[in-house]
Amino acid sequence: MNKRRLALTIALTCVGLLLLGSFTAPERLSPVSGAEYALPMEAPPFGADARGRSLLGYALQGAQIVAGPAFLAAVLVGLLATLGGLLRCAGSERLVTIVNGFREVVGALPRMVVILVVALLTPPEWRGLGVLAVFWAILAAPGAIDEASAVASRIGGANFVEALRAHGFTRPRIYLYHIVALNLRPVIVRHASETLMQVVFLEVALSYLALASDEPSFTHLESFHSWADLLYMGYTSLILDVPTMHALLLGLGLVGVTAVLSVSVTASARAR
Amino acid sequence: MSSDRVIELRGMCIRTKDRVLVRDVDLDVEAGEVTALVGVSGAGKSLTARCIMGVIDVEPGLAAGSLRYPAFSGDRDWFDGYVDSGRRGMKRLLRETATLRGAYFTYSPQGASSALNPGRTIGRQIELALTRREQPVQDVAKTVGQVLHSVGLDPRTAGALPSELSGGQCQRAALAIAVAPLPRLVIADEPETGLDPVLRRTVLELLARVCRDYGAGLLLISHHEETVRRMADRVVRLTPAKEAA
Amino acid sequence: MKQWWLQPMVRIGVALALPLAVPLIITYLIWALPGDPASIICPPELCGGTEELAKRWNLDGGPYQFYTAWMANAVTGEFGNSWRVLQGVPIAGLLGTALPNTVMLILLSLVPLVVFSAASSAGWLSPRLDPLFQTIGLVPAVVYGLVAAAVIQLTFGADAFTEDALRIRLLLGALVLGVADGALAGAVTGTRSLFDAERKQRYVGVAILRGETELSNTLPNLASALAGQLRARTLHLLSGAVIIEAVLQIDGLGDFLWRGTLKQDFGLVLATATGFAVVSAALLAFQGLLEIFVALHVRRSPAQVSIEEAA
Amino acid sequence: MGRRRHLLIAGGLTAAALSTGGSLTYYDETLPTTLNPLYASSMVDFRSQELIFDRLWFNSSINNELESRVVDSWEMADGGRAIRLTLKSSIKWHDGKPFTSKDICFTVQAMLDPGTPSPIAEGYRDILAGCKTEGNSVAKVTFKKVFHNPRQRLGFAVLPRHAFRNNTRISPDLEFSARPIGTGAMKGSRGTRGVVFSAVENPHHRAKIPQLQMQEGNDPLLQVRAIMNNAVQGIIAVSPPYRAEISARDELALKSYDLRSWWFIALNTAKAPLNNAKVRQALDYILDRNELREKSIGVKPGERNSPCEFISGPFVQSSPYYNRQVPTKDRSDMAKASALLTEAGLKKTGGTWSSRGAAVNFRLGMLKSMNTEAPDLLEYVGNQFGAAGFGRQSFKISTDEWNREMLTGKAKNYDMLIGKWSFGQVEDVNDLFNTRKTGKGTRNIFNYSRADVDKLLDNYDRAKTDTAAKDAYHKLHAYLADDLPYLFLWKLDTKSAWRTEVKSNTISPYFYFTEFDSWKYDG
Repeated sequence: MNKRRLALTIALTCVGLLLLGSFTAPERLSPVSGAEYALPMEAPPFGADARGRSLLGYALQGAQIVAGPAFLAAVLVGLLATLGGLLRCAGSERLVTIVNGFREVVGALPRMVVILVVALLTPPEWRGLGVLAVFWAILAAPGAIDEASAVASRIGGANFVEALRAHGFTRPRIYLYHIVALNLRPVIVRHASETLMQVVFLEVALSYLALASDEPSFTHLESFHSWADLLYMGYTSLILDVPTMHALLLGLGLVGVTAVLSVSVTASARAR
Repeated sequence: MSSDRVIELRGMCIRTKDRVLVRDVDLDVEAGEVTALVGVSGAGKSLTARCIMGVIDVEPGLAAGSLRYPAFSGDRDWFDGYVDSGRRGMKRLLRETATLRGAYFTYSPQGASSALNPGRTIGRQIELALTRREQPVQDVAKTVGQVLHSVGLDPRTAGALPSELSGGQCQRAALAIAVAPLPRLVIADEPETGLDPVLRRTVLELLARVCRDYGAGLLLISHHEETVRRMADRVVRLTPAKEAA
Repeated sequence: MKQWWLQPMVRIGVALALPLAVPLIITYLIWALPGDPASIICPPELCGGTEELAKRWNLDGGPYQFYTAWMANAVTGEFGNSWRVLQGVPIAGLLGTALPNTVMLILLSLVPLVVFSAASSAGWLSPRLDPLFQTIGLVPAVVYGLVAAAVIQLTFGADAFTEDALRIRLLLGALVLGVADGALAGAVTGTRSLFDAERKQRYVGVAILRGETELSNTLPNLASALAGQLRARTLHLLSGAVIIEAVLQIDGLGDFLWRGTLKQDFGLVLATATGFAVVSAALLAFQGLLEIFVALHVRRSPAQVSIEEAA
Repeated sequence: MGRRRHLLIAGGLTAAALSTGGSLTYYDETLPTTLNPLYASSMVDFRSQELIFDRLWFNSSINNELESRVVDSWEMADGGRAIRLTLKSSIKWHDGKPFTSKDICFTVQAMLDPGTPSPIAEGYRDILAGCKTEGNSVAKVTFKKVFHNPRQRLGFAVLPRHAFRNNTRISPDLEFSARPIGTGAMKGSRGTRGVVFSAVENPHHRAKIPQLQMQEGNDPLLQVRAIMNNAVQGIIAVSPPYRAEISARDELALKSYDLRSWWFIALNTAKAPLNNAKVRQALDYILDRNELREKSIGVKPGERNSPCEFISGPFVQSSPYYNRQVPTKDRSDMAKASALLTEAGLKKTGGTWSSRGAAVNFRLGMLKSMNTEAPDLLEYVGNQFGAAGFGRQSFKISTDEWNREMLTGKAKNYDMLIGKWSFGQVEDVNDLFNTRKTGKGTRNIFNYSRADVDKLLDNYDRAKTDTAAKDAYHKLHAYLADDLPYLFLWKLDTKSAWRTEVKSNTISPYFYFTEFDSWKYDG
């Protein structure tokens, strides 16, 4: 079993877990008296929190919060990158200049600042990870477009297309197969999967901050629990000797799985 | 210091972990002469040339031999204490001989266009070479101009970057850099490769002439019998070392 | 090497425009959203006296008037007083305390990055350590941050916000910022790959044969690439600083931005966002100027020959 | 773990070493938004201002009598429409300027000025008509109408005229909100991370503690650890889960803090099936308050002087307006409940109640900040209704959203909202139950509207004597306990924790620091 296939399997498993989790997430986590601080072996699979709620519920609800927006952002970045690459091959020099200008301006501000300002300005009824994810994608897009068009120009841009035309390939086949599938794929997939991971991390960071300052999170309903809750629980175990180390491990595990997902997706799309 | 022998290499043996690269190499180079180092490719010509400059970048490296620069340091054996001294020793040797490289003997590479620092103008690179002369140069700009002229380059090329010059111009520039420090010996590593027959001839003649003008010996590394026959005062042949046990 | 000055000039241009552009964009966003600006900035139910606020911010006169008025005040260092986070405290004063703290935090957190990157590119740091850095970087900065904050609170208690405590906060914050979120791993591998690629260039080997050193040849040629990387990393750090300052309760731009966002203190957010714009504008300008310097350095030549003639 | 313990202990020692010199530090829930009494919006704001300002009249925490530190004598005038105040002499503002009747009248005029966008001032606009000075020490305050408790109505903090240059349009972002000038025991100054109070000598105030620092406590458990390390000396609110741990320590004392607040579940009387009184009564029977109290707040069954006592109407039991004839419901009574529901036309099929064929499903909301006082109350309430056969979804609501949506009567899509009301000096519940349309009922969550209720509230408004007022509210209590726009839960005391080195620290209901002069600290 070669590396790429292995990576692909891992990637698909992670994606599957994420989606499965988001679909099977319980609507509410009910306290179970007697199961307080239960360890994984006492309350399988992950143990319970201070009120006896199963940590599995946290994990699933967290997955539901991030899954949609993260994939949305990833797809968005992927599409924009593809577009960039194709336009480059279509021989649009102007695009490159536009993208460069766009990149300079957008890339000049720290992303978190932009995100917070957006969060401030979005009306409460629209507020949610979705909006932030889209903006994050927009912030991540210029880099992706830039790299995609660089790849496109490396393979010869417009000339490449002409050459293949001479071989009698149809334009759609050239653009979709030869350019996107064969050459742009690695770049597009890498950027998409990185964005996916970043959006998950963004959610965790924002929710965690909200928890720390006992304020409502921008990213999800108050009745829902983010993976940040697990990390927060874990933090109390680190510093205040509360027996919730297992929550921290689970939280870090989930973050790790996300990272693995991103890495393996990238690896599986690497050019032969 | 009165001797006009520039290099005296005796019984040098260089090896990697698993095989011997060159063995029992003897090489004498006299000032003002053209010495040719010939041999089939893989015989270790370039390696030997690098070794006499104190650059041994193979492991464990020096296995035997002695190296003297009579015109510079009389009877001192520069390999003394470095035989079988491993990677560390080779590094120390590199540092110790740094002052000689680019001063006592200089190097004129093949395929000069890729061998010149793309981030420095030709003038600047020559200027740096000039700093390694024994007597400090008074009017740098003027001298740079002269050096360029001596290799048949327009002084205006001083402001140009390697990327802005043709292959032939680069080759001349490289030569200029090599002779600028007024060395006792110029080591030219297959200067003719990658040049068409006409240009090859000019470059080689230029090389010989300039070295003569600057009173420097020339160690010519080549596998072109014809070139060697025409130019060399003395020929040293390298044969590939047989596998060591 | 045609028009070598174009790119740096673009950078410097953007740098100059940025502090003007950011508030402009925010302003137009406010007017783009449905509902009247005053009640978007601060819903009447939350602030009280929205109409008072509308007057105070010249919101009645439309975006252009608002923007110009705000800019005119900002130039004179007048940002008004905080409305909801620290009611009645002059925002200018807050920026005065925040900017140095943030800059200090970033500079401190650059130290480990620069040191480790240098070490790795000099070959003193084995690539086998990379996985270690990556694992460290996997833990979100917030986790490290909150642990550090708790230690400080428990240790200093009443004096948790004295100068000494602040210094410790900055140090811990810098440390966290430096290692977490893959900052360190990225920096180390990034710089190393740059240097390795350059070392493989033939001219380096030849330079050694000329008795020159490796670094003196490679460094000038890598300078602009390194500056680009440095800027990217610093922006990444600035972004992370928002989180770290909030968690570690460091009075920095990021923290005020966060609190302003939570409490919808628009004045504070506008000011701090602009503050960030200024910082990253400075970075851009630095990169641009460095590129110009490098280009001129590259063109240095003893013989008086002008670039145009040669090019 | 061992090593970390060492770290904590070491931390404690350093902190002890650092925080000496009679300076006292305490953690409050959050940082105050403002120190300007007109813009106080949270209990944190009120508490901090109590140290800096003198309210014209306040209830003594010892005998609950109305007292004033600044008024020397008073007399009613104009047949009860006005009150003439003679101020104590030689009282000074924190900046040394003399305190005069002009300041009283300035405060009144500032509150009456529509250019002062303050919710609190708005409240006073329905009460006060104006103010005239009669010399430096006498002010005559006139009311809109005759009140049965005129002095109670004058519970506002007095503002310094000179600090506002006599401009009565007081806006919240004036620097006064951060560096106020008062006549209170302590001068307060707002930093980015807390408030520093320092004692100011005055004839009417003699604080024994030279300096007091307020900081934000962050995580509740972290606060507890900090006070155990003597890193701080006080915590305003100790979250229930950690109270046992505190009371087990000799060097710490748990102190009851009566917020004058009672908890409720507001029912959406406009929405079926809750528009049916029988259904509401049924829910009242389903609710097992004892279980809720035990599980969420951790009150053991039969625990004496528990911080949480049940109520049957919109007043705390200690209030004169509380109607003791109306019994509280402590335990659930499912039989009664299902009987009432069947009467109301609901059907129970397969364990779930349905009305007109559709299963009954409740949307529950709770003010997020209450979760620290009563962890997961929302869940437990939901579970009780769930067990009784109702579907439910639960949501926690941020303070901002609560103020924006719930208090303004926009929360039409909720069925139940768990919240609490706190009362300062005047227990006036009119704006909770008055019909909104009339311009009153400004905090009527689900726009509950009953002609009889409005009439009773009006009676209270018109009451010229305490007895008349009591009578009106007793009737109101009885009516609401039957019609149930709210399911009334309990009065819940907050528990503060202080180091035992802090002595004679009387905690006044609601305002907390009213008796700060008597506090001592030998640390």
